[in-house]
Amino acid sequence: SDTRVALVPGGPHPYFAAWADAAAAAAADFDIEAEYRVPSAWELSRQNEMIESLVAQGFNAMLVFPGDAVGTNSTLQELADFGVPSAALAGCTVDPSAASFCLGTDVARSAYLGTQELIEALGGSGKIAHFTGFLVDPNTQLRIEAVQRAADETGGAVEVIQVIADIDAPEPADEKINAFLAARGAEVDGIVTTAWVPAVVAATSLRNLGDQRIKMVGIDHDEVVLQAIADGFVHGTMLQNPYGQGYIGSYAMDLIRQGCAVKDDAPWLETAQTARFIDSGTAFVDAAQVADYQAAMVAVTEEIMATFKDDYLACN
Amino acid sequence: MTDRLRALALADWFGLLVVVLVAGALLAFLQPAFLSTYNIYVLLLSFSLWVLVALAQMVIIAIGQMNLSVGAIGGLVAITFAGTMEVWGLPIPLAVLLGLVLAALCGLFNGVVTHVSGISAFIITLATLSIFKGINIGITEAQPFYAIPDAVKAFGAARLGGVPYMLVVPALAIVGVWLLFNRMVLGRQILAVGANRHAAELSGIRVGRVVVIAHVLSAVLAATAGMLAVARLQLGQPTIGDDWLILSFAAPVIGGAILAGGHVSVIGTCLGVVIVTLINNALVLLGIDPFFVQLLLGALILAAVMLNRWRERRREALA
Amino acid sequence: MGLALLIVVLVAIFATVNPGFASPFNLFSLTRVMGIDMVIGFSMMVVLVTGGLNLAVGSIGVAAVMVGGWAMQVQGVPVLPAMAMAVAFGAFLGWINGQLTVRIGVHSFIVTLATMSIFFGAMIVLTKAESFNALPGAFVDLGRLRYWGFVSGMLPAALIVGVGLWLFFNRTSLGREILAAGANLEAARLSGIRVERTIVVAHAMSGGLAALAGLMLAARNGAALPSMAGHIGMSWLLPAFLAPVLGGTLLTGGVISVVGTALGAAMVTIITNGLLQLQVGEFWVQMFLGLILLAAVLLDRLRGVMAERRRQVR
Amino acid sequence: MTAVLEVRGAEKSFPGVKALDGVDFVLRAGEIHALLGENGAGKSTLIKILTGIHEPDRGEVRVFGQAVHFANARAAIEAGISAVHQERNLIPRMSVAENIMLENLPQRLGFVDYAEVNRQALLWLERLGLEVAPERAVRTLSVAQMQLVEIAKALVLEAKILLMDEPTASITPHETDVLFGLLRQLRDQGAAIVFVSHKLEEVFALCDTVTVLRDGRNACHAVPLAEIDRAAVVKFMIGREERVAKLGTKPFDATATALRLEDVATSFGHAGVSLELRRGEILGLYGLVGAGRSELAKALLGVGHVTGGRVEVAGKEASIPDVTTALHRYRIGYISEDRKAEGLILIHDVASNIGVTIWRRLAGMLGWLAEGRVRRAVAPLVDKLQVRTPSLRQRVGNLSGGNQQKVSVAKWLAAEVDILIVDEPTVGIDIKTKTDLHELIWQLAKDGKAILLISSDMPEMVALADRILVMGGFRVLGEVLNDHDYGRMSRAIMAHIHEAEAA
Ligand SMILES: Nc1ncnc2c1ncn2[C@@H]1O[C@H](COP(=O)(O)OP(=O)(O)OP(=O)(O)O)[C@@H](O)[C@H]1O
Ligand SMILES: Nc1ncnc2c1ncn2[C@@H]1O[C@H](COP(=O)(O)OP(=O)(O)OP(=O)(O)O)[C@@H](O)[C@H]1O
Ligand SMILES: [Mg+2]
Ligand SMILES: [Mg+2]
Repeated sequence: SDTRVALVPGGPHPYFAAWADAAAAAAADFDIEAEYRVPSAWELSRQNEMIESLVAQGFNAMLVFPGDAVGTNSTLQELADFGVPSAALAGCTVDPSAASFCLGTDVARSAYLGTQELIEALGGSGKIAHFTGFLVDPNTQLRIEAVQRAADETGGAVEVIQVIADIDAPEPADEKINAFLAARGAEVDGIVTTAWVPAVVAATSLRNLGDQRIKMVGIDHDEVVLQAIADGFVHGTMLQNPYGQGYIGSYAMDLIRQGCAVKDDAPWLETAQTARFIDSGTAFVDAAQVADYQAAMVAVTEEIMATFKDDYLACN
Repeated sequence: MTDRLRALALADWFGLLVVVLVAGALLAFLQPAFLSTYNIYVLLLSFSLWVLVALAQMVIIAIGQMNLSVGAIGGLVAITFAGTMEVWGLPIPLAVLLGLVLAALCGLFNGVVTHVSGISAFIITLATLSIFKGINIGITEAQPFYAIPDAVKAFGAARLGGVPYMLVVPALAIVGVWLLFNRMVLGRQILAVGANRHAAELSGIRVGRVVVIAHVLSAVLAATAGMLAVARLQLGQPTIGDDWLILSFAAPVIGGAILAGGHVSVIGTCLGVVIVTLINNALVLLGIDPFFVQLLLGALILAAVMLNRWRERRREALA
Repeated sequence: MGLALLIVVLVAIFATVNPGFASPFNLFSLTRVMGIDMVIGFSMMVVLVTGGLNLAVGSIGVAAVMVGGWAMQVQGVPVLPAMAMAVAFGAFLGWINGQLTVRIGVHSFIVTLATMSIFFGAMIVLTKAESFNALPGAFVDLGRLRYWGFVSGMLPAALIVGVGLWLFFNRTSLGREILAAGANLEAARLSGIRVERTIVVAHAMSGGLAALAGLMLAARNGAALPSMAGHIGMSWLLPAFLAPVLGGTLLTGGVISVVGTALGAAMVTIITNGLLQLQVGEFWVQMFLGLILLAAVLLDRLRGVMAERRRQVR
Repeated sequence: MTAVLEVRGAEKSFPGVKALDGVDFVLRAGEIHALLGENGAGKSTLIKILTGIHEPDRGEVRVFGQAVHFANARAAIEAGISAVHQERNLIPRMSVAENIMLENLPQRLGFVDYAEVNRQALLWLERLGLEVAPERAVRTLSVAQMQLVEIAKALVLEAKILLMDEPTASITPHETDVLFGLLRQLRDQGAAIVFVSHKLEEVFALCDTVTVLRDGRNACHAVPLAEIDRAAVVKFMIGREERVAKLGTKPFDATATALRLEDVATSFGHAGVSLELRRGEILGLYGLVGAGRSELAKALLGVGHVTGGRVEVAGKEASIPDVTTALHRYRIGYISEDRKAEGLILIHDVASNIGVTIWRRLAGMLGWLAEGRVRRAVAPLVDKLQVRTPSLRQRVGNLSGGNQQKVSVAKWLAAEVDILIVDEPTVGIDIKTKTDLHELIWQLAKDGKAILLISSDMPEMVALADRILVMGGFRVLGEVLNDHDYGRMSRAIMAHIHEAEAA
């Protein structure tokens, strides 16, 4: 088919590496062109420029990790005006949006579930800390709220004693997380991290301290975090499914290009951001499953693929 | 003895020292954990890294230029250091050497292009920032190198009470740079070039050579910081260095360096780093709501600068 | 002007190598980014002439836009007055920078380093980092404004601002005084110029222009976003410095080139855009960007040197 | 005697100017060779060629018989040439000693040996009679003191060839005498010295040979000074006879006080300064280096502040917080002695430099400043002072030293103030223009302006001033009523100074 879909992350980041593989696989499996294109820096305007230039190059479908959950909408709207369908991938845009759907992780739910796992590991009570990313990222708000909500639901048994944000770069993250451990390491019982870098840095710090008392729930699949889970320094991590997102997303865009319409009455999930959410799968992985964590995700991907077309699209 | 004290009180970094002491005392009072061995260790760790970054910039400020590529060089060397050990299995000393050589080449490039073209280093290093960072991203595809040898990791985590082993490196650098600017001909020439390039030229100073050497030195210091960051983070992160720029200027300028060149203070720069580190530490230690962190950070920097300035004025009035 | 020549050459190359480059869609998005980057460049330029700099451009831009967004969306202020409010607020923040610089008597680098955090931090506290995404259609349409099918309304807007600035610095006493004070503070002071006032005015102008750039970006994004300029407004610093410095504005102050700044911004946007269209390996774009930029400034310099030679050998 | 330095057919062009056009020059061991010419004649350009700053477009330079092409200043130093340049070239934050020794800092074990630096520098400071501590930062010195440091810096190299471009421009006769003694001593030891100056008395007192440039060409070439007289030299320089300033008589109203200081103390350390300046009067302020004259002027203008006593302008008590007020409210102007740092904006053009004081006045609605109006206001002054510039758009930094000085004077003429403080107005100005300038200042006074003349140029003082106040150590030492007799006046002035020294 003549579908040329581009997969555009927010910027260079290890999380999205699986998109490249997914794009290659989708290109082969569905006989389309699918390319993974990375903006040179993690900035909304760079991403916008990238997307615009991709359209000028003839790409006719776009899968975008929104550089800003609100700000990306105007670009997607322009794509739509120009006849280029798009969808939000990995993270969602805030409604109203021109994105056909959002296939990704419900960030709030993931943070909420992760915190619940942590609370369970703590035996239902204790003091926890939350390390997360840039405050200006709307997702960060959702995560802070979700963690707080999970804690509140214990009726005071669990208390979030500190939130540290804006630590998406490794050096400041190291500085602040260790300062936290210095000040309140004895007091805190659990740590939940909801961004990639803080998870990695916190895992390393706990390992350096040799601390297995503090329970930590991380996010994503960085080797450092996985290894720390295997070695007992980290309790578990909230996985996302980047490969599945890229693969299913490309498949869906091809179908839409070929005339399928997105159904209004599909089994959409509703999140804080959008009413057209498809969960690409979130899974909690602890020491027991860490060895073959990918199996869990492959299963989810296959499950979504099996019914995707019938569930979400109306093709003629 | 009183003479010594007087001289100390007249030193241009004395105000900063007062700021540091006051801030330290206040913090210790507000949060006893501030003086815990582990927190001291954490502070010294941050100091170790940031002071190298700041010195790397300070050397270039001294010649009246700016080096926007300190972070990019640090990052590139960091991933080279980690990558050559992981991919080629290079022994640690060789990898360190390779990193330093690479940095020297980057600095050489900055210096030579700046000097030969006569274009301001600001533009050249802005372009090379993009080049070095681009090579970094191109090689790593934004993926970290994980296989860091245990010896490096151990070095990054080892400590003697509150003192990290890592501190040795910046300590040597501080002494070296201090000697350079206060006791060595090359350092004095760097300052002369920074203060008045034309006059320096007329005094027979080889301006080109001095500029190039300063850039090489800056790059090597940045590289050292990059490799320490690898040891510290136990991971060859491609994003190492992304956040250095602002601090690299802030610390020397807080420390009394003149951006136009010709005057820098090594001790002042160190104190500048300490002040910023203390503020960051305080914001975590006192459990500040993340929404207020940025606001307070700025306000505290401003307060520190004003306090220092106020003391300077008093001194000027007295002198 | 060497930059103009370089731009023509670059455009010619890009247009031949990739036909997509000259498509109306691409030209529209290109001119839009160009216009915004020009105004960002201007906002830094007006402080650079005083020999200072303004690290807080991004923070001011975002803070002012959030005020404008709040006025439009929450208070229902009509579009134009709301925009004026935003610009005035930006100018006010700039005025604070200027006053602090003059009063404390340190380099504006340090002052704006602190205020970039303060302004941004205050904005985050007040907005809780929430965007305003239901702005009036009239405002959002400004971002879609299009002339002759391919020129974004942002470009003419930026050019008008440029003409205004040119007139200000070349044809008004205050503008000339700012330049004089920027070149040699003591000499200007002894010539009876109120040098402190020139610094404050320059900073206030910078703030106002940053706010304007912010409004343009907000119109383009269709929303007022706290993340518009990145963490503490840092993603604006690159275009802010790049355009004026490439265009020949001296970091040491006293020399300004409005045309140069506009051309500098144009060149960088064109290089970026053109490069994205060439199929370089996905992770290597940034390196090539640096290389082309370096080549461009070296070429420009070479041309300048040659021209100088020719002028002397008469 | 052998020629140690020889220049043949040197040419050098700058955009819009041909600074040197086939100049020949020869310098022999054991002579002091005067290089003279009007402002912009090309003297400094020649010196810059000999010190590796400029490369000649054409022509040959031989040093000790060898053809040389200096690529940079270092090459010239290595070839045995040392120079005092017309513009100050010191590192402000470094100490006096380090500045002097910068070419060749003594080292021990790879580190700078500061004890040795200070020791060697002190030697030369003493020989020059400059009493400042070698550790003192250069930026705290006065202009004249800096000039002496600059001279020490050149002497310390003990080069065989010494080029001095207006070394005496901003020092007083006292220091000049000391310097001349030293130079003669060096000459007698075999050094070859080039001496550039606009003060012909000095040239005749010191030099053996003279070469005069006019419009970048030789007006004369290596003529022994013994063979020609002052009139002939002047004729070589300006192409005609010297004209004596016609100052005539200048009656003034002794009751119209323009400026009165009563027991004034300042933040710079002045104490008990009283003076009265009347409209139409030229009041001279004389003093040795560092007497505090310039700083008194700055305190009055609001750069420093008056901490005690009473300042009256036009009979009313005045408090002047800043220069803007001084200029616009009290109509006081100040021509700075330090044109590079305080007088001019070197990177701006002639028109903006002169126009800066009147932009406000010329501006129309909304501060609109029409270029034509500025040009029309500025151009007559450029003509009047004969500023030699290719156009009003030339960068002031590209003008010759003397022409820069004229621009710095012109801007205050433009301002049309009532009280004008002129600080060393004729530093580096050639004799022709100096005469013109003297007439101009005289005329200004005659037209009713009050002029406070600060000058270390005793002949100038005696020629222009109505009364001369002698200052020293930030105080007024005494007053001399000028009868325009040079001998008597200089003795009277020096008597006040010695009296104070004795006390
Ligand atoms: N860098 C330059 N660029 C352009 N023109 C220059 C430059 N340097 C000197 N000139 C011009 O060359 C001519 C000779 O200047 P030079 O400085 O040699 O004069 P001078 O004889 O030393 O005069 P003065 O007595 O005023 O110092 C002048 O017209 C001057 O304007
Ligand atoms: N007692 C002193 N202590 C320190 N500095 C002094 C002292 N006396 C003079 N000076 C120096 O002299 C300067 C004051 O000289 P000012 O320029 O006002 O003198 P002047 O009479 O104009 O002499 P000059 O011919 O040197 O310009 C000060 O800046 C300072 O550097
Ligand atoms: Mg000269
Ligand atoms: Mg003086």
